[in-house]
This record gives sequence, C-alpha cells and structure tokens, in this order.
Amino acid sequence: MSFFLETLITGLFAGLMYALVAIGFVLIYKASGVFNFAQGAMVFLAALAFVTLVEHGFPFWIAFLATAALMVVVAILVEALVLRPLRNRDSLTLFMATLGLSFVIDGTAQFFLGTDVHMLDLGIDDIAEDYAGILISHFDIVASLIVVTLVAVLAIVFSKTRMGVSLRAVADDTLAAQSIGIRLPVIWRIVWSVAGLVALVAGLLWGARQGVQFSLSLITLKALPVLIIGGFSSIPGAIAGGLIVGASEALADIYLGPLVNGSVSTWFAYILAVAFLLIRPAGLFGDRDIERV
Amino acid sequence: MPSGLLSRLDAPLLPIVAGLLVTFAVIPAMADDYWLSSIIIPTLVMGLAGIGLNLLQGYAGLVSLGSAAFMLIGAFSAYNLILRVPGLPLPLVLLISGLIAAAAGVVFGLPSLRIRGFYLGASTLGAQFFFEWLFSNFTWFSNDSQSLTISAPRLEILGYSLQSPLGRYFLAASVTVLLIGLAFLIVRSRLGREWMAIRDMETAASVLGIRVARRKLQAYAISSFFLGVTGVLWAFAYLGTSDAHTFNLDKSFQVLFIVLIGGVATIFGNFLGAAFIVLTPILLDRVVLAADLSFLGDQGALTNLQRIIFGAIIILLLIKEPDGLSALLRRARQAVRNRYAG
Amino acid sequence: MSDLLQLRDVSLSFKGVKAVNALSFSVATGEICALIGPNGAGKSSLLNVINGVYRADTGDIVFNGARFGAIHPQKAALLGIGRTFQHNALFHRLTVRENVLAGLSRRGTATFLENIFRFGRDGAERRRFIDRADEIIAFLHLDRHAETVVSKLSYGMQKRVDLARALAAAPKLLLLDEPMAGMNQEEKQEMSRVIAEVNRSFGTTIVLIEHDVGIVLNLASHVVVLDYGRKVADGTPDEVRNNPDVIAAYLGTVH
Amino acid sequence: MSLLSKTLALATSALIAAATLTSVAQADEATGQQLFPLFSYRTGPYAPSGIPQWAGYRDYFNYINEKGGVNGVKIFVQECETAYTLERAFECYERYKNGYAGAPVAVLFTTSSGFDAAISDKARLDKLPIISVAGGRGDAVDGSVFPYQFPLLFDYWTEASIVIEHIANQAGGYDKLNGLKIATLYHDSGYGRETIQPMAILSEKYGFENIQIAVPHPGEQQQAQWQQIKRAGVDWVFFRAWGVMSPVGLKTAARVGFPADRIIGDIWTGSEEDARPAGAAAKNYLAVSVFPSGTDFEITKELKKNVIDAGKGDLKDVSKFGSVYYNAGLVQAIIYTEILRTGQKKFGNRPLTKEEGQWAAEHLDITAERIAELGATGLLSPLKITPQDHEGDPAAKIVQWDGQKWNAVTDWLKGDRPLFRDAIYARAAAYAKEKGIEPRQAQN
Repeated sequence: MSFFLETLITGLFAGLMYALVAIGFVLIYKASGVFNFAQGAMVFLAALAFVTLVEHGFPFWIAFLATAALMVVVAILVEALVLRPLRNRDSLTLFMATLGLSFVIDGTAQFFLGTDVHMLDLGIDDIAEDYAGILISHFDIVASLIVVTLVAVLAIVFSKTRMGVSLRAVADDTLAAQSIGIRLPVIWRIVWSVAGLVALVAGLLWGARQGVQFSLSLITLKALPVLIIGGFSSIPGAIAGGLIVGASEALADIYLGPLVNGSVSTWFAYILAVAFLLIRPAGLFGDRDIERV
Repeated sequence: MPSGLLSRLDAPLLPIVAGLLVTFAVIPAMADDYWLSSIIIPTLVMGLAGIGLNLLQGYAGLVSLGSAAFMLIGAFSAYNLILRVPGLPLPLVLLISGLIAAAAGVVFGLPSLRIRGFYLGASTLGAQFFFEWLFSNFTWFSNDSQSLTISAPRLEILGYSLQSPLGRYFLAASVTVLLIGLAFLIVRSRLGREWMAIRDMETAASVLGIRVARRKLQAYAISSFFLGVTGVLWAFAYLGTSDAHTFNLDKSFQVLFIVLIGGVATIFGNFLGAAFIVLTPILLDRVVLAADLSFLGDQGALTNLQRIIFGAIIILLLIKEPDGLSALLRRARQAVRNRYAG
Repeated sequence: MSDLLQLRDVSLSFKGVKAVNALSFSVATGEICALIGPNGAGKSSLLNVINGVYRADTGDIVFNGARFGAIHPQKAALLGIGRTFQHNALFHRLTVRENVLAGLSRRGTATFLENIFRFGRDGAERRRFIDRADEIIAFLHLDRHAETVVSKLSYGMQKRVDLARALAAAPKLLLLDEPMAGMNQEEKQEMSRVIAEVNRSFGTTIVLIEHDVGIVLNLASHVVVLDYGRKVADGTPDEVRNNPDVIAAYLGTVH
Repeated sequence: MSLLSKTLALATSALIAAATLTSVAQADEATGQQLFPLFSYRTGPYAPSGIPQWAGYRDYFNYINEKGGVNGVKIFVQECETAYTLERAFECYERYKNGYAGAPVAVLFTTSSGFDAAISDKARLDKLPIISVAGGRGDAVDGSVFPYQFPLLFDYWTEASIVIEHIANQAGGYDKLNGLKIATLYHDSGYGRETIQPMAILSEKYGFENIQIAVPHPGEQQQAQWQQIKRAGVDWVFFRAWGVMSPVGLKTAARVGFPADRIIGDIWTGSEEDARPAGAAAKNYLAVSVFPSGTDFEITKELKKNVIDAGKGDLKDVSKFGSVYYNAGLVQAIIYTEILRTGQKKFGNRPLTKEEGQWAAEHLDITAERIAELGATGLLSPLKITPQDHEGDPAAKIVQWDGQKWNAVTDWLKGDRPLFRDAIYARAAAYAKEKGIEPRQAQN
C-alpha cells in the first residue's frame, strides 16, 4: 500500500512538472490561437542559456534575469518574424510554423552554446526522504511549491492588471478586443514573453532533474496529453490534466508495464487522453463552440 | 484548381505517356546508383506518403500527426507476411500490408467522429507512440531479432530480383505510378467530392445527407492504405533495413511538411514537397562542404546551422507561398506562357 | 390538404435562454410557408430543430407521417428535408456543378469501391447525377457558371447555388433560411420568382425565413409570426396582415 | 520580384544544386589518399557521447597525416553527420561506400551499434568490411558467417560475465551469487538488448535472480523503472545506458535511494560525460572500462604537444582531452591505422580497396611490442584477429567515479567467454540460415 501511495505521490509531483510546461502552451493558445510546438525548444533554450551563464561564473540572479531578457527578445522576434506575417492563416499553418520555429530555436541554441550535457545545480537536494514510510524527494516538494507560486502569480496578474484584462478580452473575442483599441501585436509579444518566462522556470526545474541537453525539448511531447485532457485554453485544466497524466502514467508504468514486459510511458498518456476526449470532446475545462449555421 | 479537374474526368494522354517514358526509360538510363538509392527512391516514396496524408488532410479535411505509424504498420506487416507466408507474391504482400494499415487507420480514425481540429491532431499522436512501442516491445514482430531491426527479404517479382538499386527503383516507381493513378481516381469520384464537401463545410454536408461518419472512416482507411504501402517501400525499397524508430514522430512531421510545402489538396505537389524534404539536408550538407564553412565550427555546429536554415525555410515558405510549391510552379508556368504568348 | 410537417410544443434553449418556446404549427403539403419575426425571434433555431442540426429540449416533430423528437441531420435529409443556409455554407473550393452534385449525395447507391474503380452501379449513378445536376443548373440559370469555383461568385449567385444544391436531391420539404438576405430589390424579386417556380414545377413544400415583409406576403400562402420564441400569429397573408397583435408587435414598427 | 525572375531564380538554384551534387562527387582531389568516412553524431540526444570520440579520431588522424600519413598514405577524413538516425547513416553509407573524390574506402567504422545492425546486410552484399570497436552484434565474432563484420576488442556478452565476475568477487565467490537479485536496466534498442541472452545464461549457471528492465529511447525519464528496482529489493544494477539516459538514471537512482556503488555501468555508460552531469548522485558509481581515461600515455602526450597545444585539436572544450570517450576515439583511430599498415604490408604502400581492407582486418595483429612502439601502452591491450575470430581477446577493468575522475578498482577481468561460445555460434548459425548464407570454410 505504501508503495502504491509512493508511486501515486511521485506521479502527482511529476504531473505538476508536466503542467508547468503545459501552462506555457495554454497562455499562447489563449492569446494567439497558436498551438506552439516550439514551447519545448524554448524550455531548452532557456535552460541552456541559463546554465551557460552560471558556468561562466555569473551569480544565479544575474543569470536568471539575463535569460529572462533573452526570452523576451525571442518573443519579440517571434511576433515580428513569424506571427505577424502569418496573421489570419489557418491554425495548421501556424502549427507548422512553430515546428519550423522549434528547429530554429534549438538549432540556434546548440549552434552557439554547444551540445554537451550540463549539470544544473539549483542547490535543492534531489534525494529521497522518508515521510511516514513514503519516500519523497525534497526537490519534488520545492518544485511543486514553485509551480503553485507561479500559477498564483499568473492568476493575479491576469485578473488584476490592465494587461491581464486585455489579454482575457483578446482570448474571448479577438475582433471585439481590437475594436476597443487593444493592439494585438503588443498582447502577443507580452504573452509570448510570459510563456518564455514560464519556459525558463520549467527549464530550470527540468534541467536540474535531467541535466540540460537536447532531450529537454522533448518534454513538449509530455505536455501534449496534459493539454488534451485539460483543454488547450484552461490553466486549471492544465494543472488537473498534469496531475491526472502524472499519476496515471506512474501507476501504469509500475502496474501495467510488467504485464506487457516494458515501459508504457511513451504512449499511455496519449491513449488515456484519447479516451478522455471521447467522453469530453473539448477537454476537461475547454470551451466547446456552438456551431452557428 | 484541382477540384476543378473533377468534371474533366479523363486525364490528358500526352503528359501521361511522357511521364511514363521519363519514369521508366529516361531516369533509369540517366541516373547512377547514388542518385537512385539516395535521392530518387526516397523522393518517390515520401511523395507517396504525402499523397496518403493529403487525401486525409487536404481532401477530407482531417488532421493527422501520426502518419508514420501507418507506414510502420505497413513495413512490419510486409516483413511478417513474407517471413511467415512463404510464396506470397510481392504485389499481394504490398496489398495486404496496405489493408492491415487501413484497418488500423479505421480504429485510430474513430475519434474523428467526435473530435475536431487540434484535439484530433494531438490524439493521432497516440497512434504514433503506441505503434512505435508495440513493434519495438514485442520482438515477435521482428522475428526475435536481437537488434529489433527488420531487414529486407528477397524482393522479387516473377522470379526477377529487385535487389539492385535499379530493381528497387523499378519497384518504387511502379507502385508510385499505380498509386498516383488510384489517387486521381479517388479524388475524381463521388467519394473525393464528398470528402471535399465535408472539408469545406461539415454541417452542410451532413444536412445534405452525406454520410459524414462513414466518409471520414473511409478517408482514414484509404489514407492509411497509402501510408502502409509507402512504409513497405521505405523499409525495403529504400532503406533495406529498418526498425520501429525509423517511423518516428520526425517522419510524421516530415510527411506533414511535404503536404504543406508541396500544396494542400494536390497529388503531384507531394512530390515537390518530398523532393524539398529529401534534397534540402543533402544540399545544405554539400554546400557546407563545398564552401568550406569550417571556420564557423565543427560538423555539429554546421549541422545545427542546417537545422536553423531548414526551419527558417519552412517558415518562409509558409509565409510566402501559402498554397505550396505546386502553386508557385503553376504561376511560374503561367507567367512564362504569358510572356511568350504576348 | 394534409399536413407535411407538424410541430408540437417544440422548445429549445441555449444556456438557459429560451430560443423557441412551446411552439406548435403545421405546414400543409405543397404550400409556401413563411416564418417572420424580428432578429432573435428563434426562426433559424427552429429550422435547425426541424432538420436535426439542433436537438429540441421538448416537443415532437411529425414529418410525412413519421414522428420524432430529435433527428440526425443526415436522417432528415434521407427523409426528404432539404435546406439552404443563412450564412454562406457552400463548399467554397468546389465548382458550382460539384456543389450541386454533392447535393445529390443522398441519392447515391454505389459503394465507395464502385465509385473509385468505376464499375457496377457507378456508371449509371454518374450519368444520373450529371443529368440531374445539369437540369437543376439550367433551371436556376447557372449554366454560365457551372465550372466556376463558388467562392469566386457574387453573393447573390452563391445564394442561388445554395438553392440549387438543396434542390438537387428533390426534397419533399425545403427549408430556406433567408434566401434573399443582402440582395437588392431586383434580385429579391428574381429570387422570389424562382422560389415560386420551384414550388410550382416540383411541387416542393417550402418553409422560408425572410425579413422583407412585402415580399413574403406576396410569395407565401401561409405566414407564421414569431417573437421571442413564441408564436404571435399563424394564418394566410391577409389574416396576418390584419392581425392587431402583429401590427402592434411587429408590422407597425417595420418600414 | 516578378514571377518570371522568381522562376529563373528557382531554376538557377536547382541547376546549382544539381551541379553541386555531381561536381563534389566527381572531383578527385583526394586521389592517393585513404578515405575514412566518419559517421558522427554531434547533434541529437546522443551527441554528448559522440563529440569527444570524434575528436579522438580526428586528432590522431591529424597527427598521423602531419607525420606524412600511414606509410605515405594520408587519411582523408570525411565526416558525415547522422544525428544518430538510421536514415542519415544510410545516406552517408551510400555516399561513401565506393570511395569518394578518388580515395577508396578500405573498412568502415560504424560508430554505433544501431548503425552496425542496420548496415550489416547492405555491407555484406557490397562486400564492405564494417568494424565496430567494442560494439555491434555479439554473434558477429563468428567470421565464417560474418566475413565482413568485425566487433573488435570487446563485446557485450563478455561484459555481462565481467559484471557478474565483479559482483561475485565482492560477494565472496561465485557460490554467493545464488539468491542475489541483479537487475539489468537497459536502453531499449539493439544495443541494450544484447545482454538479455548472456544474463539469462549466467543466471541459470549461478542462480542469481535475473531482472530485465527496459528504458524507452532516449531515456530521459526513469522514475518508474528505478522505483521498480527499489521495490524489488535489487542488490546490483547492471546499467546499460547511452547518452542522456546515463546521468538521468544516476540521478533517479539517488532520488529513490538506490546506492550508486551498487550500480555498474556499461562501457558506453562509464565516461565523464555520463557521470559528471549527475553531480553528487554519481559519486562511487562503478563502470566497466575498456578505454582507460588519462593524458599521460606516450601517445596522448604527443597529441597534446603536436595537436592540442598547436590549436589544431577538434575539441571545443579542451578539458575533455584524455576523457574516456576521447580515448575511445583515439584507440579506434589507432586500430584503424594498424589495419591499414597490416594491409599495406601485403599489398604495398598505397590506399587499400575494400577487398584488401577485409583481408587486413582479418589478419590484424597488434602485439604488446607494437603497442609500445605506438606509444599506447596502457591504453590498448594486444589484439589479434583471425578469419574465425573477429573479436580478439576481450578484457576490461571495473572503474569507479570519485566525483572528479575515474579510478580503476580492479585489474583486467576476462569474464567467462567460453561459457557463451555455444550460444553465440548457435545464433550466428541461425542468422546464416535465415539469410541463406553458406558459412565460409576456414582459410588463412
């Protein structure tokens, strides 16, 4: 039983980490209707830039701020070079463009910063400790606190600030928002910057766990089923989806994996997500459009 | 407009004869082994994969991000058919492999009856990861080969061996010609028309009495059939050996690129897209070699540079040429014609 | 004269707002019935309920003797209900002829394999479809545009294609959702003539929504007036014209 | 740009493209040299394991070429980036299998067990010898079935038995193995699966419980696998990782509380690149080592002086000089040049063809004296290949990571290779049957 609980809890923690990546998607999807496949590449770029700065002797906060600035620059470039020229194009084209973008971003990151594996030490022990017979890593607890704080900050920013209100207006009705004078390019730049910052936090946490290298960009693929379950446009959905995916994947790997002689982690979340979709076609928290004819 | 072709039911004879002549006489006579094995065969095969996805996406308006899974099913089906059913002739192997892929396509197409857009797209990734896992986890599929690879069986038709580059080219080219013909028949049939109707306005199609659910599943089946046959060719006529990861997500994305770059709802455009996908990395590689860019860094840095350029080209194409290379070509032809006519 | 269509106590709501409220009326075989009423009166929703795009919350619909609460749009089409759309719902990348051919789909009998490989029933079906499509195209004077991709046509022409597409399969009941919206007076007169012609030549029963009361009262033999999802009046054009409720609630305020 | 000029631009670039493709292929600037196609992967999830190796190869070839080449024949290195994908590797193979720019290819180093498995069929048909140093398929040691395949120096079967030997030594003898739980955590690929069969044989013989757990490619997540290991009460883990899977595995082991000094890594899991990114979690981690790290071998000193310090080295990060993977590349480069020398002795001092390369590889004999002449004493152990035995005499040490560097904790171990002889040759025979290969008669 305690092993079951331990699996469940580590799964839930992992799920929060998935949710962190998924939130970046949700922000961008809400504001610009773009399914941003390059989010993983952004995570990788942020982590690699940060770790390179730290290795060159810069203190943590300087490196953090510099990387944050870099992510803002990336957002501005993306808006100017990709989003604006592709305005009013269908969503599949935009998606393909972000695929191309992911090549550009991770190619650029590795062209300038190399392909080595870097160790990223945030000073948080990743060693399991015994809590009432259940082994839980200190790192998991800190990481989930960070995720929760980040979500809280985002929630406050989006509900209390003018920028947040504009953003919600754009998400609700792009045309109406434009007609009352909200400038879309500005919103896009801001949202992509915020998504870049979320990517930075995700990059630091994932990088500390896995080492900073190319495979970090693959966590996009972990975030997708989370998004399907939670809905592309809901932050609470991303968190719920993350928890569901994390927990069920961990349990499936332990209890289902041995029955089929192998790990099922590459596909289980996807099949689960499809099953969810058949019941709720727009995800747990997604909005379903009523079709007008 | 390809759909405009619908009413012109029969294709013009001259271009067909010319095309066949080039395919079966000129290319075999001109191309050397390297061109055949490394450029022409993969272009043909990937072009076919593009047709497979284009039927689904361009004509029926359904999204799939898991095309490679059906290529994978085709490849492993063919391997096991040849291995376990001795004496089965190659054309039948191709046909049955395609049908097995089609059956899987119907199953993974079922969500399309409830889900639309990117939810559907993302859920097709389920097929991608599931089959990649299935065929590498259960070694029975690769005849318990330790390396999990399947290697080309003896390819022969009526006792004539197709093992040489030229033989493999003839195999790929014959299948390509047949499937192009099939694709044209499909898009010019009632089925093709109803797909396009569903694509353009699903509710209206339904209100007119078009059997939307059935047509969607047929789209998945036919698309997967094409992809399945393509997978066999990719594994055996091109690579000679493959494993489940040959048909990974990158391959699915490549097929998607082919459709978008070549032109949505076209048939021949897919080959332009495929040529782009196959040639660009090789060309970039050669240019880098020829221009001696080593001052920029080692091979790794240059490969990343290629990655950047490739990504940028894709974005640029999407921005500048929404209808793909085939539209560019069509307009160019028009421009040349205008200039010399006037 | 028997009733082709009866609505009995049909209600429909969206997110708690009643779009159609306990509505009942009948449409006789062969008549032209107009639904009028201000915007938001629930007219389009009602058409959507009749051919199954929306599912009524309560109430029954009897069509041609068959009774149902909710119906799948495809099934409605097979029973012989055709319709056009308020907003452009054409297959915009297909030609006029292809749109009309698509409208014939429910008349198809060949399997997809017969269609692809052109054997069995395909040949006869193909000829039948093309003949019928050309007939309808000629009837609606669309001959010149048969090979034109519909998105390149004018708005009025597109409305006409929509009608042709709906007519192709020879429906018993034709639902027309604002067939004259956005047209000038001349075009409206022309469309009105076409609708009357359809009704006369093919004996098609027609239910239509139209805002231009002048046109409606001339065209229809039966008028139902809706307001906020309720029926305000139901009768011949003359009866409706003289109904004090209608005058108060609607006619008096328009034009 | 008008449409016409656009068309012209398109046509011109197509022409240039075609010209580039053919002209590069036809230039013969490298006549008289020996082609070495280097199938590298400097990008993708396995790049960290690759980059130092390519530097090892390139620096040594650079050094040899500066000294006039191998008996006057310069080595013409053509690097071909594969990103560790089969498709790119195939294209590279097609591009170089018949030589390039006038330089013939004698033997092909496959640089990855995955490529080795995939290319072997093509190579057999093309009669091109392929060499995988300490890799490739275990049964290819049978030269009568695999005349063109050379899994030189070391194999995963021997590795498995060396791991068991070490565990037995720690436990106090082979008889103490009975009842121990030994898990193999492997990269789910041809490479990873190579040890399933030998571990089963060893388990049967010594009575330990054999647990096999796969990690899907590329292995960036292993939580479930390590929890399973922990829960099963495993005593030792034989860790057959690759690329990013190594540091992630070590860190995850620490997370679930599995001790690092009970994890024994594979030879491709035992480098600085595997251990260092795992930080403290890797301390006391063990690994099988064939390629010793270090910079004080004669030859590495030479390289330091002539290549690295002269600024001609291939490493961007010079701290990797003398690392396990760097030295692995270096050893492979040395073996390559020795194959050329062997062939040149018989066929003359000129570039060798693939037929000559095959003969040379089958008659390679690197003696201790020769190793001393090469300045590679301590770096490379003697290696003798025959037409029957395509491997040599495998041996390895167990090394331990102290947080900074690797230290040997045993002398050369040889394992129990004869134990597998029947199984290996049976597998080779089965392969011969499947492919319809007539095993070659012994010849010298």
